[in-house]
This record gives sequence, C-alpha cells and structure tokens, in this order.
Amino acid sequence: MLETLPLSLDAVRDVAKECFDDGWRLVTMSANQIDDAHFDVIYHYDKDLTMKHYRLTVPKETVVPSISPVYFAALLVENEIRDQFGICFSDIVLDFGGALYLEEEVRAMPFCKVSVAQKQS
Amino acid sequence: MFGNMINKGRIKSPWVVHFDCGSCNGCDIEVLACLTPIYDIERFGIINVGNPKHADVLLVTGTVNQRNKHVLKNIYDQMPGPKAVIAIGACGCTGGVFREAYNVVGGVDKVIPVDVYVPGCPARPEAIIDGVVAALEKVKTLLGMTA
Amino acid sequence: MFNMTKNVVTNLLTKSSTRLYPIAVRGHFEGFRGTLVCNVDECIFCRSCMIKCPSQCITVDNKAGTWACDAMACVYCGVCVDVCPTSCLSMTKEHRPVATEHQTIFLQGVPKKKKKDEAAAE
Amino acid sequence: MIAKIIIAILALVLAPIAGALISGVDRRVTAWLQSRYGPPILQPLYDVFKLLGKEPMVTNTWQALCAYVYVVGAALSVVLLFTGSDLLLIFFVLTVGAVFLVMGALASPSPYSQVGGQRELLQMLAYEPLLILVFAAIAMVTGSFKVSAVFELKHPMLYDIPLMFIVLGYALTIKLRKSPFDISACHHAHQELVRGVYTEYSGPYLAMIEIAHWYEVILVLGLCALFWSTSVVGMVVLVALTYLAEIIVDNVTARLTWRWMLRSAVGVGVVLTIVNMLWLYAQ
Amino acid sequence: MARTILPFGPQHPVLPEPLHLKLTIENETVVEALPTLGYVHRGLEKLCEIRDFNQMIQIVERVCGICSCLHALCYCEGVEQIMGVEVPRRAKYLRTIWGELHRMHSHLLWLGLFADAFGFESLFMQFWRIRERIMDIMEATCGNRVVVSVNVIGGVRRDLSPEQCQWIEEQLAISEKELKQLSDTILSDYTVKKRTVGVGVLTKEQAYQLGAAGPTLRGSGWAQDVRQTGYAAFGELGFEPIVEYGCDSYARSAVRFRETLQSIDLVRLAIARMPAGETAADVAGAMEDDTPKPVSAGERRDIMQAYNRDKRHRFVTAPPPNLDLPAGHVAAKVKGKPDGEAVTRVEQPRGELLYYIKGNGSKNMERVRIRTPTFANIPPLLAMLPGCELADVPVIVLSIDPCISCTER
Repeated sequence: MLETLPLSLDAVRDVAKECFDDGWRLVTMSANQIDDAHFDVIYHYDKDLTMKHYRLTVPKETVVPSISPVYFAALLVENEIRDQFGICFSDIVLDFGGALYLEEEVRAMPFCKVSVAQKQS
Repeated sequence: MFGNMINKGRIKSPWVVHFDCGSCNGCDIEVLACLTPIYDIERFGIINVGNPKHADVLLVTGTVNQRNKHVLKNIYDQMPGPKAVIAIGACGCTGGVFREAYNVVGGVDKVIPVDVYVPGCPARPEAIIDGVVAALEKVKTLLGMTA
Repeated sequence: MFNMTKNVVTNLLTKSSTRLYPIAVRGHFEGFRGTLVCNVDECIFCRSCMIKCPSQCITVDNKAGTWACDAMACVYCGVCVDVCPTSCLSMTKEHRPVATEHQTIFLQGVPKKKKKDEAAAE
Repeated sequence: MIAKIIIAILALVLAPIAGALISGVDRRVTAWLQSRYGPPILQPLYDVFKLLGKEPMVTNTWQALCAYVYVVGAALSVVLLFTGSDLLLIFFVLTVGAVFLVMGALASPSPYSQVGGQRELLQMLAYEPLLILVFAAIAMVTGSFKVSAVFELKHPMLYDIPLMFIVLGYALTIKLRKSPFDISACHHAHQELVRGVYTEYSGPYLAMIEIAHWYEVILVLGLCALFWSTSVVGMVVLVALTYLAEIIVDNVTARLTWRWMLRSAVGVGVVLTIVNMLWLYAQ
Repeated sequence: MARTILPFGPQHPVLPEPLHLKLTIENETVVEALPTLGYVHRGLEKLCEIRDFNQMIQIVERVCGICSCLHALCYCEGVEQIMGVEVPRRAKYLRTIWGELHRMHSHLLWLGLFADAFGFESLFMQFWRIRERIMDIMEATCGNRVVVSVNVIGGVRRDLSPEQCQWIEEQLAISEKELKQLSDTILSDYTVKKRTVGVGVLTKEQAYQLGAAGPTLRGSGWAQDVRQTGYAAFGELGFEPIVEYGCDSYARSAVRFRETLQSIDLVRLAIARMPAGETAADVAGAMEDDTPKPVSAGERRDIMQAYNRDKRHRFVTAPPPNLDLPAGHVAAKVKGKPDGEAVTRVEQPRGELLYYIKGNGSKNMERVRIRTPTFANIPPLLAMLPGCELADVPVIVLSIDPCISCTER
C-alpha cells in the first residue's frame, strides 16, 4: 500500500533540511490519530512527480519541532494540525494559536477521537 | 404620486449584495452567472453592488459557521430597510450535506430572518431569478401594492 | 491597444445572447436531475434510499408506511434513484420551485405486509 | 433677463431628466456591447426613486451636508452654462461641489471611502488642468471666457481646435467615471475599493449624488456641444458620437492605475495643447 | 500619508469568497498582508466518521463546487487503490472528459474574474458567455450544471451516446473559435498587459520552495503537472504540460488561457479514442484489460484536423437539443470495505490535489485528508503581496486562483 519511511522526533528538522537541499518540495503533512494516546504525522515530499512519505508517530502532548523555518509553506498545515488535533509545534513562523479556523466556542480539537468520546459520555 | 414612484422604484431596482457564507462556490458561481450575458439579471434592474449599505436584497449562499455568523449578522444590520434576504442552495436553506459537521451552525435562518428559500445543489441561475422575483412579490404585498 | 473593439462592435450589431427567462423559458436538458418525486404506491418502504442518501434527508418509516424528504436539504445527487429497487423514485426535468418557508415532502402509503402476516390475515 | 431666468429654471428641471435618460441609454448600450439584453431606459430613475425611499443612514451629519453641496454645485454649474455665463466661474463652482464630495468621503472612518477620496482628489488633479487648458483655448478662439461668445462664432470651433476636443474627451472619461479611469468609483461594483468615494453614502444621500452626477453628465456634454455651436443638429450628432465613443472605450479597456492616469493626462494634455496652439498661430 | 489598515474581505466584490486579508498600506503600497481563514471552514473531513465511504463521494464533491468532479475522481482513485479495483478503460476516458470539461469551465470562470479584477467588464462577460456552453455540455451529459456527481467507486454513473459525443464536439468547436477571438485581448491588449505584466512576481526558486502548485508553479517556469503521471486516461493521450517563464500574473493568465485550449484538444482526443465497453466495474475483483497504446503524433494530428469547421456561435432561446441518452447505465456493485492507506494526486484546475485516505475495514473511513492547491498557493501569495500597489491586490490575489472553500474545507 502506502510505503512510508520511519522518522524519529529528533530527526524531523534534519530530514526536512536534507530534503530541502536535495530539491524536494513539501507537498503537505497529514495527521491521524492511531489510538487513544498516539498520533501519526505523515510528511509528504515530492520531486519531479515522485513522492516519498515520512511517518512520525508521537504520543499525545508531544511538542513536535516545526519545519516552517525550513519550508515556509508548512506554516498553514502545522497550524491546521494544531487546530484539529492539538499537536503543538515549536517555533512556527506565524502562529495562529489554535485559531486558524475555529472560534472560541468550538476550540475542542475536533479530530481528537478521545475528546469527542469524552464529550459524548 | 411621489410615494407611488418610490414604491415602483423599489420593485424595479432591487440592488443585491452577495455574501458567501461558507458555500462550496457552486451557488456563488451560479449567482455570478446570473449577471452574465446569458441570464443578465440587469434586465430587472438588479446590480451586484458589493456594499451592504447600498443593497436592498441580501443573497446568502452556503452554510453558516461559527466564524462567519458574526459577519453575516453584521452585514444584515448594515443594510438600510426595507430589505429582503434570500437563502440560496441546500446549504443556505438547511445546511445541506454539511449540517452535521462540527463547525456548521446550520441554515441562514438560524442567524437572520430569511424571506425566500431557493433549493438546489447548486441552485440554477433560473432558480435564483425565481427567488429574486419571489422576494419582490413579498415586498409588493408588504407595500400593499396589488400586482 | 483597443483589441476588444471588434468583439464589442460585433455584439452591438448582432442580437444579444440573453435568454429572457422567465418570459421565455428554455427548458432543461434531458436527464437533468431536477425535482425528486416518489410514487408512494409503488414504494415498498425498504429504506434503501434513507440509508444511502449522502445528505440523510430522507426518512422512511416502514411500520407506518410513510416516506418523507426534507426538500430543502436534498442535494439532488440522484443516489436514491439509483438504489431504489422498485423504481418508485424518479427525478423530473424541472428544478424545484422556490419557497418562502421550509418544505418537507411527506407521503403516506400503505405499508407492505409481510407474507407471514398476510397468511395470518387470511 | 426674464428669458435668462426661464432658461435657468428649464435647465434646472430638464437637465437631471435628460441626464437620467442619457445614463439609461448608456447602460443599455453598454449591455448591448457585452451581448446582454440590458436594463430599461428608465432604470436610473427607478434607482434614484428607490434610494430616496430608503432609510437614511449616515455616519455623521457633515456627510449629508456634503451631499447637498455637491448637488447644488453641479446644478448651479449647469445653470451657469445654459445662461451663457463665464467658463471660469462654471469651473470654479464645479470644483467646489466635487471637493465637498471628497470631504464627505474623507469624513467617514471607512478605509475604502478614505482611499476612494484620496483617489478622487488625484483624479481632480488630472482632469482640472485639462479643463483649464480647454477653456483657455476656447478663450483664445473667441476672445472671451463667456459661453455666450462661443455662439457668436461663424464656424464651429472644432475646425480651429480639434486637438483640444480630444483633451476634453480625456477629461470627460475621467469625469464620467469610465474605464480606463474609473479608479475612485464606478457604477459597477467589481473593483478593489467596493464603490470608492460612494461607499459611505447611502439611501437618499446616494440618490442625491446620483442626481448630481446627471447634472455633471449634462454639463460635460454641454461643453462638448460648444465645439459645434453653429447648428443644433451638429451639436446633437457631435455629442452622440462622443458619448458612443466613450462607451466603447469604457468597454475595450482595463482599469489603469492612478500613476498612469496622472502621467498620461498631463502628458497628453500639454502636448496636444501645444500642437494645437502652434497650429492656431500658424493659421 | 499615514499607514492605514485595510480589511480586504471577507465580503468583497472582487472575491466571490470570504478570504480576509488584513492589508497594511502606506501611500497605496502594501507593506504587510496577514490572512485570516476560517470563514468557510465546515470540518467536512470529519464527516467521514458518520457517513459511509460511498456517501463520502457526494460530500467531497462539495468541497468545492468549481472542481467537484476532480475531488470525487481523486477520492475514488484512492479508494479503488485500497480495494484493488481496476476501472474499465471506457470509464477512465469518461472521467478524463468530464475532468477536462471541469478544467475548462474553471479556467474560463477564472479568466472572467481576472478580467473583472482589473476592471475589464466586457471581457468578463465574454468569457462567461463562452463558459455557459461548457455548462450546457455538463448539464446535457451529467444532469447538473456544476456538481456533476458522475464518479463512483469502480467507474462512472453515466455514459455518453454517440449523438452526445458529436454534439459535444460541435459545441467545443464553437467555443474554441470564440475563445481564439479573445486571445488578442487577454494576451496582447495594451491596457491588460499594463495591469498584469510584472505584477505579482514569484521567481522560479520562490515558487518551488514555497510549494506553489498548478498554474502558479507553471507560470514560474516549472513544467510540473500531475497529469504527467497518467492517472485516468492521461497516460494514453500524450499529455504535455504548458509552461510560461514570465513569473508574473500575466504568465499565470497565459498558462490558464492556453490550458483551456489544450483541454478542448484533450476532450476531442479522448472522445475520438474512447473505447467501447463497460463504464463501471463491480468492486470485488480486478478486471482484465489489454495494454493501451499511447497516442501517436500522426493520429493526434488527424483527429485535430477534423475540427476546422465553422459554426454559428449564438445562443438561442430555443429548447435544448433533444439528445439521445445512452441506453441504461450499469451502476457498480460495491462489495467489501476499504482497509488500508493510500495517497492519490490529481491535477485540479488550480493545481495539484492530494488525498490521503485511510480505511479501517469498516464502512466508515478512518481519515480523509484533503490537501487542496489553494492551500499550497497561499504562502506564495503572502510572499507576493508586500510591496505591491493597492490597485494590484485584486489582480495578485486572483492570479493564484484562490478557492477558499477548497482551502478550508
């Protein structure tokens, strides 16, 4: 299926730098909750229409280093992930503080299944 | 006599302001298509003024969400009376396919009073013209004019 | 500089391309997904349309034999027409007329009795 | 004297009606050029009557005053034109009105209105020297700044100063808010400043401005008509052709920036004036 | 002049959509631009948890009304990839045709709005008049003008009859003729060039590093188009991307204008080469298929030469032509549930669209992540705006073809 390369938390920015120097283009990042306490963050890079994907698995409430100082384009998607999953990124170039899309009254990290489950119970 | 002229003007010159309130663009482009040669709603004296202070009819497309409900309310309040609101498309009427999504409040009538509902996903330009005509009929009865 | 002149002068000298709706109605193409209609006499209240509807605007009660559709939430995708086993759902060519209030289509049919019940009745 | 008063009253009453009809025809012809059917000819009248019936909503009373002064200025300049008064006086009255429009726009807090006002000032900076040049040229031909002096000429002024007519056309495009110079406000809302200077005026005050615009249309077309002062048919034909040309230019150009407008207006104005004057002397 | 903060949007006549830019201007020059998003955010990615994976097709179509067909195409390709379905060749061609028709209508729409942004109203009207023809084709073949709902998992819902194909070709020939008449104006008119050339410059390096996509990237000299990867039937049509090297708004509009003409050719080519056969595969096993041959240069030329016909090009209020509908379509039978992950990309009118889909073996998807082209084009926009004149802001904002409902979903 989807072939992904593993990525560790420390290497996030180094890998980004390496890809940047190699001429890879950041397509986007996708976040996904895999179980109650873990998230997947997948970095999609593209070069001449071939793609490579790095999968970073982090436990809840980890601060992930932002790659927006390397790829300016990452700022929107990192803010979006912060909005929707509550994964914080350190040193985002332009930080919306969880208010990229959402107003105060719905600031409940809608994509976190745990919080949804808590709301229902 | 002068009052009659004013009432006639109200029927003959409904300036519209269009607000996209979180729609998928489908209805928006159909609203814009109404302005273009094939449908040409300027025949009815309709101009898209883009400034709520000049407008008589508010065309709202799309679902209302948490952030733009304030904007919508604000635009509605800025319009001087008499005014009419037309909700366009399934989203404008009820929220359409998105009404169960987390950031969606629902149809336009949750925030401001709506005079005419134009169903369709997206609403056809013909349906939008029908909607404006229906809104004018409503204005006519309000003014006590007989067709 | 005035490259558009030819075009606008042609437009001035020829008939405008406006369709004078609503004075002259052009009509829609064959196969246009217009208003959803339900022939409730044929309906077997199987609830396929209710389950498949992406907008979840159809409510079918198989006990009471009712078929209801929130006409304002319908997105005219035609999925229900495709899945209907008895072809009692269809779409007309005309778009749904505008309304000044919410509309719900509510149809009361005769609920189909199960074979067992029919046998019992006899 | 009595004849003059009658003319003045007629001009005061008929000018807005004629202006409204001309605007209506303008909108209709524009629609035809775009392959549309177009609104009824009386549409501008309907618009204004509707606006008069709207709730007045003003951000401050100063703005209402400005709208009134603008109308009075425009109306007075038309009356002055038709009573054969001084061209410089007409110019002065017109400018006062226009300045009040800008002041009203600048008095409101809306940034669109502010920027629109600033641009309107720039526009005035562009068209007023042109008008002055045209008036000076007329004075050179007739020997007086009086409008009535034009009518004493034996042959149309267009023969003597054709290039000045083009300069006037330039000013006309700016004054009628036609593309490529519809930068501070235009009748179609699709632009960066919503409706520019008009943004903050609404309801009856917008109607007022609309009426003032009709007066201005009559005034500028009246100035055009002066170039063929010998026969009424000539006047009508000249004005109609000029207006048609304006509409076509409106439809075949994009809106340009104010820098370009200022540069080209001053450049074209000065060059054409010099050429025309040289030609006039050479004769 | 002092610094003024000008709120650009969310309700603004230039943009049909609520994008809010806070512009700090000084002497009509933009110093800083800050975006505020969220006016269209609905959260529809989350709906995949309460709607089943077939219903999601209709929902992703409504991410954006302008390119709905391509959203559905991308989603369906993803699910098909997970479930291992081979789509029949005819369905692939039909998807290509409708996808390209969508690109044409989107580009024409954009060209009109772009003309409007620099105050050229009659050009706007002309582009939208041509666009109505494409909308008619859409209505006649799919049953709706904008949201066409033709893609399903395993194929397409509708077919084209030979009569319809011929009618489409006639309509396209007229559109092409009308479009070529306008090329003079949009590509070489003095006033238009005055407003677009050198406005909104995005250098080649910047475009790549900031992750621009679609015509914004190609207008800056990169020949990158996802259609080159040959999804749907593009692999067989000999597709080549259109590139411009001007790096400004003019280059981007030229890319879009030329792409519109290219799309007309692609649709013709697809119609001419469309094989007979099924339009939908039952989603359970894979189909066997012969290996298709890519189009040759000679074949391409022959097909193109058949279109130099002259036709009347006026709309009439006469009823629409009564076209034969294809005899009964076969809907795909979907059995099984998607389980696994897939990343698919298609080229939307605005650029590269990416779907990350994860199924967990139930009827609901676990995650549908949509990365739309405008999302990628906003950082370049923020880089282009500072330093420009206020009058150029609408031109620059429109030059990336913003689609906010895509961006925020």
